[in-house]
Order: sequence, then C-alpha cells, then structure tokens
Amino acid sequence: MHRLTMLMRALAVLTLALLLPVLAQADGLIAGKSFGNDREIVVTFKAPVDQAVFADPAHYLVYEESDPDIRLELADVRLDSTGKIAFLGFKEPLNTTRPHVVSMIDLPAAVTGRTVETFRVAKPYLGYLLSILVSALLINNFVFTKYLGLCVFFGTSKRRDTAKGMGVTFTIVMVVSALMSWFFYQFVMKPHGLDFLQIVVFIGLVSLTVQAVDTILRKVNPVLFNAFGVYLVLVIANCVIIAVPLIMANNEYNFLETFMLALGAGGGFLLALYMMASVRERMELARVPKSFKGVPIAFIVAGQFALAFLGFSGLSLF
Amino acid sequence: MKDLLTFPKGGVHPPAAKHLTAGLAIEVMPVADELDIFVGQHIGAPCTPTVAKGDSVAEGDVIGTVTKGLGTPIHAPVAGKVKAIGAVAHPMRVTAPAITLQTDHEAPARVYTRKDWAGLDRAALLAAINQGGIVGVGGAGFPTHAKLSPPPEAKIDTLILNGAECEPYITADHRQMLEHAAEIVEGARIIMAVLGVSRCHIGIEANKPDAIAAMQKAVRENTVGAGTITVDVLKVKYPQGSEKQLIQSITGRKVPGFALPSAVGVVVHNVSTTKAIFDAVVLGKPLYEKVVTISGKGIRRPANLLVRVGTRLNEIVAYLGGVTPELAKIVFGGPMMGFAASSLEIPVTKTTSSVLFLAEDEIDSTPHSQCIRCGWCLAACPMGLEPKEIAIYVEAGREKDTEPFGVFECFECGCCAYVCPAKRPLVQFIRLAKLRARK
Amino acid sequence: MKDISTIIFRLTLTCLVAALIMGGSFIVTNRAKQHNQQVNEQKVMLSLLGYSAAKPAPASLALHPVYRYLVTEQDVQTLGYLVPVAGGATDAFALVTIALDGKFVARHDLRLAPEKAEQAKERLQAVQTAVGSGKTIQYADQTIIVTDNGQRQAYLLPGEFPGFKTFVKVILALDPGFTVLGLEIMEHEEDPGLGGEIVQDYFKNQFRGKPYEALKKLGVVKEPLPDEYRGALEAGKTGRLGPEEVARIQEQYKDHDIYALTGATISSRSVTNGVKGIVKKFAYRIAFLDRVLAEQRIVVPF
Amino acid sequence: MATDKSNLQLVVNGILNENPIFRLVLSMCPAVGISTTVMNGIMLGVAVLFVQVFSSCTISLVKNWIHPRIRIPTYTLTIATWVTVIDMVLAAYLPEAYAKMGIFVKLIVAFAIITMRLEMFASKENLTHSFWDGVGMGLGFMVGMMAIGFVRELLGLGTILGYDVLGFRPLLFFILPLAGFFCVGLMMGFFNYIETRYKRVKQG
Amino acid sequence: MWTVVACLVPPLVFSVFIFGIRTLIITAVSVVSCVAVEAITQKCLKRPVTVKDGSAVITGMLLAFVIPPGVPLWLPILGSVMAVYVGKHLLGGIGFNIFNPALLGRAFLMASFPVAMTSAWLPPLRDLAIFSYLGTPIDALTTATPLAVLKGQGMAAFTAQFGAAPNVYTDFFLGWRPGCIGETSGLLLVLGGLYLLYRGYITWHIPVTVLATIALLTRVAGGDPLLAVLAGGALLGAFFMANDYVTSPTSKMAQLIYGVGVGALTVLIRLKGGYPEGICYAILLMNPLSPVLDRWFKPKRFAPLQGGAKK
Repeated sequence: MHRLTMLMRALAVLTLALLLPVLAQADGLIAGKSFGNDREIVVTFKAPVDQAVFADPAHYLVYEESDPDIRLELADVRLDSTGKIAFLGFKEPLNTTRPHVVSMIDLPAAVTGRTVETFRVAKPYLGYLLSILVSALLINNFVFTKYLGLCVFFGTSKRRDTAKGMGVTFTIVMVVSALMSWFFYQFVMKPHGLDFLQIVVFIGLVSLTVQAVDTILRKVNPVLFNAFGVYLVLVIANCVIIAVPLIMANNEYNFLETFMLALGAGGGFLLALYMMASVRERMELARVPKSFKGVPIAFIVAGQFALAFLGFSGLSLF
Repeated sequence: MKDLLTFPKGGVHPPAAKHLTAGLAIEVMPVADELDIFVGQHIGAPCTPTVAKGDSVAEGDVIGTVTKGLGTPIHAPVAGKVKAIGAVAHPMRVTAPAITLQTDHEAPARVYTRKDWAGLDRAALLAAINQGGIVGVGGAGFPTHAKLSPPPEAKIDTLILNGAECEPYITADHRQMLEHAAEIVEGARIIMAVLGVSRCHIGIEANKPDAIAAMQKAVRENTVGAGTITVDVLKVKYPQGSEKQLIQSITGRKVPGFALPSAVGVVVHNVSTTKAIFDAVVLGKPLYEKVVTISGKGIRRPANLLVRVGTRLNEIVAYLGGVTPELAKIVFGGPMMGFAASSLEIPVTKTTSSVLFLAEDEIDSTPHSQCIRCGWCLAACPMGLEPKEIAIYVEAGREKDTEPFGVFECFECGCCAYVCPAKRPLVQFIRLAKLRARK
Repeated sequence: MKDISTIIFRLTLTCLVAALIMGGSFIVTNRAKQHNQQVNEQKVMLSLLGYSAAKPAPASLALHPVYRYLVTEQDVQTLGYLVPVAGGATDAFALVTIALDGKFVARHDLRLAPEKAEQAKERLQAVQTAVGSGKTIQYADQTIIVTDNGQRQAYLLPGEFPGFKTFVKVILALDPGFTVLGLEIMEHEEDPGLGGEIVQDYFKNQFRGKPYEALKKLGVVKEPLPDEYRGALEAGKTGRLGPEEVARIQEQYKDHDIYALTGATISSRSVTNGVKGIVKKFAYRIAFLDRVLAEQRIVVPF
Repeated sequence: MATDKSNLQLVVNGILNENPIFRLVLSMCPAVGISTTVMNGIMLGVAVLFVQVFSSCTISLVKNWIHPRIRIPTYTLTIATWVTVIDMVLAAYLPEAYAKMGIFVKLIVAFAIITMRLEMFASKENLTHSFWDGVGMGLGFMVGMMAIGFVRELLGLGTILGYDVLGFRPLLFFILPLAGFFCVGLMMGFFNYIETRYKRVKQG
Repeated sequence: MWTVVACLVPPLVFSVFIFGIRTLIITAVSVVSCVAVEAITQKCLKRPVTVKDGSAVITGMLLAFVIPPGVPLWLPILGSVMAVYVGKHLLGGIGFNIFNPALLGRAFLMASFPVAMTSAWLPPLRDLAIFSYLGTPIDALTTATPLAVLKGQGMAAFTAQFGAAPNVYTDFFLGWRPGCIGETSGLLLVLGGLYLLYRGYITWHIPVTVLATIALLTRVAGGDPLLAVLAGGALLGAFFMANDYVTSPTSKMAQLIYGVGVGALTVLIRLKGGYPEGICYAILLMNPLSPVLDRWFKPKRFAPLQGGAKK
C-alpha cells in the first residue's frame, strides 16, 4: 500500500512539526505554559516546586499584554500531585486570542536566583499559522464557503485528471503570485500610499506568474507543460487567484501568513475540485432528470457540499 | 480440524441441489432417430465436414476435421446417413452449422477393446487423443491435445484433475468418479506420461464423500506408472471448480491474467475429460458420448444420462417422461454460468454437462432495480473485480470505459449476480461490456 | 525589434492613461470616502446618545476623542493619553503619560491639526516625535468624551472582543456614572439566524439602562425573553409603547441578567462579557486619568 | 466583421439568448455569493454594467491601436482600471452597499464575461455597437442577479427590495449564502425545462 | 430494506415512552412526507414508483430520528423535500445520491431553523405519561442535551444535571436522557445493529472503526470515551447512517479509512467545532470521499493484467 506509507509519512512529519515548538521552549524555571480552558492558564515547571509559594495567588500577577495596568483577578492556584504543574484559575473568562503576561513575584531567591519571573502566555504562533492554513483549506474553503472561483470550478471538475492538474497549477500560481504580491504590497504600495492600485497590481502579478510558469515549464519540463499548460490560460480570469492577495492586503498578513493562506486556498481549491470531479464522474452515469443534466446538477451537488461544509463552521483548532 | 483447501478471495455458497441426481447411476439413453452434430464443438476453428449429404457413416467415423488452426475432429455418434448439413439451433449462439444424421437402428453397435498404451511415446499418445476428438468437456471445450502440448518454456510439474463440480445441480462428474474411478486414474496416468510430470492432484469438493472414497481406492489400486497421485478434499465453495481458483486452492499459485495455467507449471483437466482420454487412448473410442445431468423440478424424472453428442433436447425430455407444469426456465449448463435455452430443438454438444429444467421457485424472476452500491458483489467476486461499477457503466451506455475495472478478467462465474440484493443481472451486463468494449 | 518597441511604447502609454484615470478618481473619491465614513460614524454615535434626524443634536454638543497609547521604555510600560488642551489653539494636544499604578509620569505638549489627529498614521508620528526616540509607542484604543456646554454628557467607547466565530466590533455609550446608554454592533461574523441576532434591538437594547453596579455582575440567563420587556426593547422599531412606558419597563429590568438569544448562548455570553470588560477597564482608567488631569492642572475641554 | 443586429437586438441578446449567468454560465461567484436580495443584485449589476460598458467602449475606441500580441494584457488593464474606479466610487459614496458586496466588487476584474465580450465583440465592432452590447451584457448580468435575488429575498425574507410582501419570513435557508448553489441550480433546471417545453410547443 | 425499518422500530417505541406520543407523530409525518415526495417525483419523472422498496421509509425514519423531539410537526416535511427530492432524485434516484439523504435533510433543517433544531430538546419522562408534551408549549420545557452541557458548561454541570459516572452510563445506555428522537436508546440501537450484522446486511468495518475512533480520540483529548459513545448520536450514526450502502465506500480497506475519518471528524467537531454533536456533519463530510476512497482502495485483483488490457 504505497499510498498508506505516504500518508503515514506525512502524518509523522506533521506531528513532529507540531511537537517542535513544545520541545523548543525551555528557559529558566518554566518548562511550558499554555491556556487551559477559558478561565485557566497552565504553567509547567521544570522541577517540582514549593507548594507554599507556588500555590499562592498572591505570588502571581497576570494581565493582558495590551492592558498592563489592569490585573486579572485570580480565583485560585492549584498544583497537581507531581508538584510540577500549576493551574491558575481566574474569576472572569480570559480572552485567549490575546497574549497574556504572567509575573511571578516575591519568589524565594534560592529557587531561581531571581525574585521575579515574567513570561508571556499566548497561543502558539505555529498554531496560528496552521489555523490560517486549515481555515483556508477547510473551514473557510474558498469554493464551498466563500463562493469564489466557481466558473473554473464548474468548468474543470468533469474529470479527475483535469481536476488534479488544474488544482496543482492553481496552487502553484497562487502561492507564487501571493508572495510576490506581498512583497509589492509591503514594500512598494503601502509606503507610498498606493493602496488603491491593488487590483491592477495584483492582477498584473498574477498574469506575470502565469507567464513565468508557462515559460519555465515549457523549457524545463515539456511533459508537465503538456499536461498543465492548457489550464494556465484559464488561471488568469479567476477570482480565487486574485482573491488571495486581496485578502492578504485586507488582513495585513506577514510573509509566512500569506504563504499559509495561499497554500491553504490552493489546497482547498484542489480538494474541492478533486472531490467534485470524482462525484461528477459518478453523476455522469446517473439518470439525472433531463433539464438538470450538466451544470444545474453540478450546482446542486456543490450546494450539498456546502451544506456538509457547514459542519466546519465555528471550528477553532488552535 | 484442519481447514479444507480453498481459494482466499470471494466465492459464494448457493444451495447445492445435488440430491436430485447424486444418487442416480449413469443411465444409457437409447439412441435417437436424428442427431445434430455441430461442426464447431470446441474453441478454435470449426471443423470442415468430410461427408456430404446422403453419405453413409458408421459409428465412430470421422465426419469433420480441422485443416487449419486449432481444433480436433468430430465423429459420428451413430451409424447412419447424412441427412443434411445446415444451421441448427445452438445454446449460445442463435443457430450454428451442424451435420444432421439419420440413425440406422439396424447397424450393430461398435465394440471397443482394450489396448496396451504403455509402449506408446508422447507423440503417439497425443495423436491418439487428437484422433479421439477430445476436448475439455467440463468447460469451454479447449482441444485437449493442444492443452497437453504446452509451450516448451513452460516447466510443467503438476497435473490437477478437476472433480470439484462446484455448480449446483450438476452431478455428471460426481457419477463418473463413482462409476469410473479406475478409468479416470488410468487416464491421469496417461496425461502424466504425456506431460512427463510426477505429481497429480485430484481436487474434489467435500460434499462428495463417496466420490472421494472411490477415487482414493482407485488411486491405491492403480500402480501402472511412476509418480504420485493424491486426492485433495476441497472446501465447498463456488466457484471452486474454476481453473484459476482450483490451482490456487491446491498449489497456492496464482495464474496471471490471460495466461494459461502452464505459466505456473500446472495443467488442469476435468475428470470427465480424463475419462474421455482413457476411452480414446486405451479403448480407441472417440468422444461422441457424454454424461449429462438432467435435473430440476421442471422435469418429471431427473437423471444422469449417457447420451450421444447431437441428441436433441426434446428427445431427452420425452425419454424422461416430459416436463412438469412448474417448469419456468431451461438452462444449458449450471444455474450459475449456464445459458437459458430458447428451444427444445437444441442438441447436446461435447461440452454439455447438464441441462436444467428449473421451476419457478428455483429461479429468481423479480425485476432488478438500481444499484445501491452495497458492495456485496465486490466481496463475492473471486477475481477481485468490481461488477457493480461495470454494470453501472454499461447502463449509462459507456461500455468502453469498463476496461479499467478488469472486465476481461471476468470468467462469468455469476457469484456477483447471485449475491446481488437488487437482483441485477450483472453477468449479462459484463457480457455486454465485453462485447461492446472489444469493438 | 520594431515590433517590440511599439509594444513597449503602447503598453507604457496605456499604463500611463490607466494610472491617470485611477489616480484622478482616487483623488476625487478618497476625500468623499473619508468624509462619508466620518459622517456615518458620527451618526451612529449620535443615535446611541438618543439623537436622530427627528431630534437633532444641539450645537453645543461636542465630541472629544481621547487616544490611549502604550509607551514602553526598556522594560517599563506607561500609558499615554493624547488629550486636547482647552483654551487657545484648536491644534493644541497633550500626551499625558501615567504609570501603571496611576501615578503621573510626564506631559508632552504637541501641535496637531484636528483633521490630522483623526489619521492614525499622522497622529502616531506626532506622538512619537513628542515623546522622543528610545520609546516605543503602540496605539491601544480610543474613547470619545461627549460634552454639552462643557458638561460631560457621555462616553463613547469603540471596542472589539471575540465572538462565537471571529471578532465583534461595537460602540458602547455610557453616561458619566457608567450606566449604559446604548450598544451598537458595528461588525460581526456570527451565524445568520443564530448569533447574528445580536444586532437585533431585542438583544442589544437589553444593555441599555444597566447601571455600573449591575453591569459588574452581569450574567446571561437562558430563560425566554418576557413579552413585555421585548416590547419595550423594540419600542424604537414598533413604536407601540410610549416613552414613559418604555422607561418604566426598563427600570424594572435594569438589574436583570441578559436574556440569551435562543440557540446562541455562546454569542450572547461573548457580547455580555465583552461589554463588561470594556466598561470595567474604562471605569478603572478614566478615574486615574481624571485625577491626573486635575492634579496636573491640565485644562481639557471635557 | 460588423454585426447586422440593431442596438435593441444587442441588448435583448445580452439579456436573453446570451444571458451571462443562465446561458453562458460565467461569473457565477457573485450569483451564488451575494445574490441574497434584489438590491444586492442591482448594486453589483450596476457595477458590472459600468465596467462592461466603459471597457467595451474603451477597447472599441482603441482597437486598431492595440498590438495583437498584447491584446489580453491590454484588456486586463482596461478592466482593472475601470474596476478600480467603480470600487473607489462605491466605497466613497455608498459605503453600506459596498460593505455588503465585500470583495466581490474588486473581483469583477476576474469576471470571464467581460474579457470574453471584449475579445469577441468590442475588439471587432464600432463604438455604438460595442456600447449597446456592453449595455446588453451588463443588463443581462443584472437581470440574472435580480432574478436570483428575487427568489431568495422573497423566500428567505418575505420581502422584495426591502418591502414586506409576504408579512413573514418563510425560510431563512434562502438567504444563507450557500443556498445560492441550490437556487441557481434549481432555476437553471427550471429554465431548461421551460425551454424544452416551449420548443416542443413551437414545433407542434 | 424492511429489516432495517424493523430494527429502527424499537428505538422509536422507546422514544415514545420517554418523550411522549409526539415523537411518533413527528416520525409518521416524516415517513409519510418522504414517501409522498418520492412517489410524486417518480411520477413526474415518469419513472417506476419504487416506494415499496422501503428506502424512502428508512430515509423518513432516520430523518425523524436525528431531529429534536420538540420541533414543530411541519418541520420534517421541509426536511424530506431536501432529503428525497434534492438529495436523491435530482441526482438520479437511489444509488446515485452522494450524501446520505436523511442527514442532508437534517443539515438543511439545521441551517434553516437553527433555533428549533438546537434547542427543542425535551427532558425524558419517567412515568409513562406519553401524552404529556402534546398540549404544553415546547419553549417552556426545553432542556439541553448531554453533549451540549458538556461542551458549554463543563463536566461539573454535566454531573449536576445527569448524575455521576456509573449511574450515568446505565441511564444513557438505556436511553434516559434528552436527545434526538431516535438516538437516545443505546441498548436498542446496538441490538438493532447487531441483528443487522448477524443477518449480514452490514459488516463490522464501519461501525466498529467509527465508534473506536470516537472513543480513542476522546480519550486522547482527555474526555470520557464511554460517554462520548453513549451521550450523542454516535451509535445511531455508526450503525444506521455511516454504513448506508449508497454513500459509503464498498471495499473493505476504504471502509476502514472512511470509518476512522467519520470518527475523527466527529470528535473534532465535538471538541473544537461550533456544534455539540458532530457525527451528522462528519458523515456528510466523509460521504463525498467514498467514491475517491473506492478508487484508491480497489479490491485486490486476483490476477491483474500487466500493462493494461489488450484484446
């Protein structure tokens, strides 16, 4: 089962990527910290700590990073049985989307050499990046929940091979053009107040990317060019591609975030195309009522997909 | 208990319904007045008649030969006169060319005497088999001498005798093994001599304990040549008797798609064919008689009949006391793989092993509905195909696209149609697909 | 070769013409856009204060924005409030920095034209120059203090907090005693029909009239909304109840918890918690600011 | 190649025979995404009409001047320019409507229908014809959007153009964005059905 | 098909005991409207009317089974139009629907009537007063499902409302809890499922992988695996919906992966998503993957031809 091994490998890499930030945090007294539920911060110490000090709320100062003057009221602090994990309970729910700062004050100097230990608790950035990816891929799938790129979606989802080719081409062009757009936006348009030229510049960059991919592919890999070349023309006149830089500009994403968005959007488009194509190959064999043959039934199936994708609504992974 | 030998994937357990005829000894049917012998009795080129209308022939005379290509001669089953050479109703095709003989009831029956074959060499044995007009009587009718001349690069090491007889109703092979065990074993020795192999397996399904016992006894008593013959008891599961499945059950080897068994060093012969080889080589008697199981609730007197090739169905029906009012369908061959007969004029051929007269309650005539993709056919298919997909493509008029589903690997065992809860005629769909996809 | 030069020439010309058209329309529309945006925001704010086309705001009413910044110098953080200075020029502003514990730190005077003060970028630049280099300035939020003839009438607090799905952006109006005057949902992405109902009068008007004491303990209940209360909450839309009636009913429910939207308890709770958070933080800070302004004798128009 | 159709025919052609949404199946994204009310349909329709007419006229005016090798970039540039203009105009003067249409105004730039009309029509015809063809296509899009918007607003909100028609809200479902898929699909099927019936009646 | 219907009857009878005769009426409305929609559609399309095969009846029953008992009686009628007309017959009739019709109907109702579909739960009756809920306004009686309590208010509130560990398992397994009409009685659903397994109508692959994945992942996430299986619609979904023939893959390997997918998505939606129960959407999301999975995991051919067929 070749596919299975590939799948396993991908999973292994993904798990490792998720574990890395956890492994990388090791500094001073604190081994790890994170939000528990919405009224809790969990702090993990490297070694068991003193119950009398570390289970006393008076030793903790907690505030939202943007509101340093307003202390959050602690309800209680619990240490677990190993003495290594402290649970900080709060009276009011925390806004976990914002970074928080925890200061441990009046510590006995013997423990760390310092009397104050301050650290930041925030949702992991990698998680945030992944959430952009997953969001564009599934939760806010461009086709089924944002309703973009439908012309190409309906036009090229008749056969699975075409769908695959189209999806891959799209993803490549999307990523390249979105990153180029990011550079342009950050370093040329924003500093000079040329925001209003967004549309022209972005579509220009998309055409440029398409042209570049076309030329490079033709030279480097003619076989691949023959397979994908036909789709390249279709790419320019498509709103999915141009939507990515527009969203990027709207949300002021940084480079990595833009990359994740483009990758997710492209992957989501590929996924939608591929699923739709395999379903449509099946639909071709069906006895669909005559008036609904072809595009109308494709719309209705897409609507059913969108209904199913409602299941992802409200999903927050990280 | 040790598991009985079987193949790993697919297969079904249809009701065997062999009790109707399993206990009935082979009965010799009187010769009919007229016989129709098809010129094409085997795979390959049809025979060219060597007689003309009005010619007189004796029992066992050659009446047609193959001059070019694969084939083996046909013989006159009776003494008599050639009445006509023309088209006659055929079980699979609508009609086919045949030689019609008018029986001369006065002529004495020909008597065959035993000859010693031990001194004959391979070529002589093969010639005897070819002259006997032997074909694989259990299946498609592949000329036996051709099957016994494998390509030189194939290293044949095993002979398998197929006595599985997995199709419901049919008991012809069962009776042959019971009544002619010694002949079959001797036939096996002949084949082993021809192929130069030292190992022979006789595969018999576990539901025929008497046949197993008879064969084991015959094997013990026969010491003619070298090599070992073993009787292997097989699990009762359809299609145990299919060549590829049988080879896998017994040897564990897998025959690749479209390759012959010789590719994995195996040759398979039906037990009845082996009996015919014995007849041809030892007695010099060509293949013109056939044990046919006539069964089903639609016939008054089910029987295992020894009939002459060419005997028309209506003669057999008349001999067995006619049909019963419940008769709903007549099937040439077994209920799983057989073909429905359209007329009683159809004659028996060398490959006919049974004719079933099925009553309403033995067949399923409910109309089929749309496929619900339950996947039962996938589980049942011994070849690992997807019959449902093929059928859906055929229904949508896209037979050409069925090739990726392996439509040509299908040997039409009928397992899929048997398990289908929607009663879909999957085998017919696949036949259609093969027909149209080939074009 | 000639071909290419023609192409380049024509393309350049086309681009120039296109840029001309776009630039021209940008110049024309940009001003109108900003103007309209302001007018729109002002309209929402005034409507929260109870003014409408039928009951226009008096000319004596004035809105004074106060911007809050986080000023960081090495590890020390202070809060910087950009306040207008009363008396004298309209472009006089002062950045008052206050330590986290509420003690006055410093005052930086700066000059900034009021229309420029509304531009986030220019304002930040002005503030940065005022505090001098070596300190990082981070914009935090904005409060609008409403005065009538110099008397404090209300506070308008734009804010945002996480909803069920993404952020909910609101403007909240408080009277000087921190009683809620009104709540307006500006932007949200809650589910239509469920959490999306937070924009309905019968939900958001529940906050109206809640005194600060009640607000601090405000919770959410999953009981059905009483019909009478609902009538009062939707009075502005249906017009069936008279103002006295509405006031009476609102008085009756003023200490009651928020009735959750059916099927959208999470959204209801997020809005309630969000509003609570905004008010609490503001009440905490405005006290310090007022004290510092009074101590330092900084004359402000509010 | 000059068309022999009259101006009126060009307009009607755009609305009926070559309706961008229902017949050419182009520019479907807004037809699904924001066709929740008739008003939205009109708003976006006006924007598309504007871009289509201005682009058609522009291209028609300069058609002899465009080098064939940079045809497509020129079209794209032209469309992008006019989209930018309408985008800015809407943002400035109709901020509420603009907020509702969200990203879709900017995405007019990627509407296949406009590029297609420029390539197939405006680059070959004179100014008047191009103008009327642009009007036809723009109106066709608008009518399509309005038709979908009509169904969705009526069934979803019980109103037409904001006026309460039914007095109650029949099915919230129809104003959900995803209902656009079903609405467009069902309406297309319905129109196909009408067409076959009509043809059958006409044939006798 | 009728065997499946028979297996669905005991849970229905049980729900009449705990939620009153109302559930029977809702189910009847749902079944009748599904059958009617099927018959009318087939008549209009001039196709043979196949309501007798029972598939519409199953759809109707399952549709009623996955909606709360306190919904208005006309609600399932709209759901059945979506389920049978749009979900099944527009796509070519039985065998060609991509999504499970009943669940599609439920998803449609969820989107259209979010309030009714997420809050019309009734507390179970313990006194066999089966006519109880007929006249009373439903609003006054609503309660919350165990999963909703668990998700919204946490374990403490859950224990306060439904009881502590060993008792709550028995209660839930027997079905004394609020929930959708057909999902409460774990015992009867398991019995029905086992009977179908015994008769060979379904195989173990999908239900077992679905339930195992749900339990395992819930355990990994720190939840109670047994509650995860018993408290929601997992049993109903695993035995009667996930392994719907038409919309699930056919080869065994594909079925295993499909089952894991359904289980994983269920847990994902329950723990991280916007809904307390996720199996409905999990199945809907996996449904369109079954053609893909079938292609990827074709049954192993006995002897495939090398390099494509030639003939």
